Amino acid sequence: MSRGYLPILEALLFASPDPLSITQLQELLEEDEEGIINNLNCLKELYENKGSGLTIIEVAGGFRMSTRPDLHPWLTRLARVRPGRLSRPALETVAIIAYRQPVTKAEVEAIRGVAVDGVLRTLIERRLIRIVGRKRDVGRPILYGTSRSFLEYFGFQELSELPSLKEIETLTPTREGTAEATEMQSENS
Amino acid sequence: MSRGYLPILEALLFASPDPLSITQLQELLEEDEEGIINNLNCLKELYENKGSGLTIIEVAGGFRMSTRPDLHPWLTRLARVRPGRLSRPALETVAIIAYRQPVTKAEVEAIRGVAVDGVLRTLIERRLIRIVGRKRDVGRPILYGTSRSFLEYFGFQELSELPSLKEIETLTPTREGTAEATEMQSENS
Amino acid sequence: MVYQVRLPAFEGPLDLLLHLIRVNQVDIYDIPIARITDEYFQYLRMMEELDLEVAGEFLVMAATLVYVKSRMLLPLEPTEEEGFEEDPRTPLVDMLVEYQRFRTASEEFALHEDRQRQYFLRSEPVELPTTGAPLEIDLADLLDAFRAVLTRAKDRPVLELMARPVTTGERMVAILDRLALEEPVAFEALFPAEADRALVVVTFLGLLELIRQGAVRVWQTLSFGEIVIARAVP
Repeated sequence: MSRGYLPILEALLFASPDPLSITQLQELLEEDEEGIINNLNCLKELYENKGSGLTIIEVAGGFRMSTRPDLHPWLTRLARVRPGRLSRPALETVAIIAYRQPVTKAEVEAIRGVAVDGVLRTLIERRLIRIVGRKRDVGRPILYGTSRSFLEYFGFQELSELPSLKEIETLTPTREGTAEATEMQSENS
Repeated sequence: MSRGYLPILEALLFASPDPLSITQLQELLEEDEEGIINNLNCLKELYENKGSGLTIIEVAGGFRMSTRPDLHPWLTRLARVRPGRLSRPALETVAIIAYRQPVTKAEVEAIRGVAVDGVLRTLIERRLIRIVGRKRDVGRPILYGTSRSFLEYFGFQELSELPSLKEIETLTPTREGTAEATEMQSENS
Repeated sequence: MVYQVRLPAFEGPLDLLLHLIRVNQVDIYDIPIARITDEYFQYLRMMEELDLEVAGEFLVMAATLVYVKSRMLLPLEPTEEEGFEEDPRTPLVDMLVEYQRFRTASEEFALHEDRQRQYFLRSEPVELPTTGAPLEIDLADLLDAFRAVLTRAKDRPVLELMARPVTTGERMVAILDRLALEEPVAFEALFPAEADRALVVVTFLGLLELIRQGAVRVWQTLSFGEIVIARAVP
């Protein structure tokens, strides 16, 4: 078995979104099963001997590259320095509040079709939305609106600068629009 | 500098979805700048010497782990959906936005001489450009600028690293230069 | 034998003009406008014969070329400041040079794109909690989310999602709510900047009604000064 396959195997394991099975690796590397298994073991040993921060693990369906389990505490620190991103439910909720404010929780839930209590709390903690008053209505429900820092994220001075519904239609592409600016070129060319 | 940091650095670069800057790495590893840079170089060398399939690249003001560029024919075999290359109109449009930002659609169209609606949508969808505000002008048109993924996509470090338009002009045929000769050259390169 | 005519596809009039300048090997700063105009029209005719749609931009440029050509037939008049009138070709040349500059830049970008595409990154980010870190939101993500909500909501007919008419009563309540939070409030501040005409009208009617009921006071400190509003002291 030529050593030349090792870097390719390593690169494949790194880049693959899913674990790679022996069969898949055989196809990708044009090698027989024994060769693949040898190479996998070789790579594993290499990582161990060099004290690498990476390792190869076997999971359901195949092999994948992972960080060494004992380094986990360092990796959790990543969350501290990386910019946070909003989850899909949070994005949808803040979008509804931005375009429908002032709005009550019940109104947001009617639009999203699910409960939003947790999401609202997160958005308030992140200072993206704020309580702007109470609705003159049965139970005087709390009205939510977006905050100053919400606008600042997007470089807007005031709410009226948010893209209008009409602009949203023209700015966010439907599937057909995509082909226009992207050449239909396959990866191999 | 203790060698103990190397596996941690390696694991962090592996796990981070975005390039990590020296400042972020300093915070993560509790090391000074010099130590971080030494460790990064050390890791790079180690990969080269071991003929690893991985490499460390510098992009958008940070460092990230990637597969070795010469292995790309093998990686294209992974059934992985990657968006295609940008079309010429998209490339021209993103270039104008990169150099003239913040810029309105009308300003881009004035330079290109054609409408750019579809292209703008695709560039937004691919997150290469973003809305950065509105122009204080009649109709308050939306202003566009490039995103951080723009830097990552084209492999630039920062906006100031873009080739200056003056430099570019010297590449183009001008008064003296014959157009044909220049064209031939670019075709051969 | 079937002949296939292949017209080079031009992205726009500037692209076509640069092509004509190149194949004719002429100086972009001294364009023989009559010749280039003729060839430009030949190209448009060819497009028409092939039943290709000639986009509006090409026709606008055609008109510009004809105008410049006619101006070139007249001698340049001396002017007071600069000696002579500007060369009628100058605006066109400036445009072409500017476009060419960005086109070259885009070619440079394409090389970068190619090189960068040889690097394969991890596609599945490791799941990380993201607390405490500064937030990063792309407006496009927000718009996508809203669009998705709208699409989903359209499938649920019970929901009245699109703007329903706002009533004067609602605006009266809104004004009182606003005054409960801060007062006095400037007249303009009662009208949300994003308000459409209907909302402005209804808000104004609401304000008039509140004044009529004696619920609010409205005053001006100077003539033509700011109009301010506060709740009437009960």
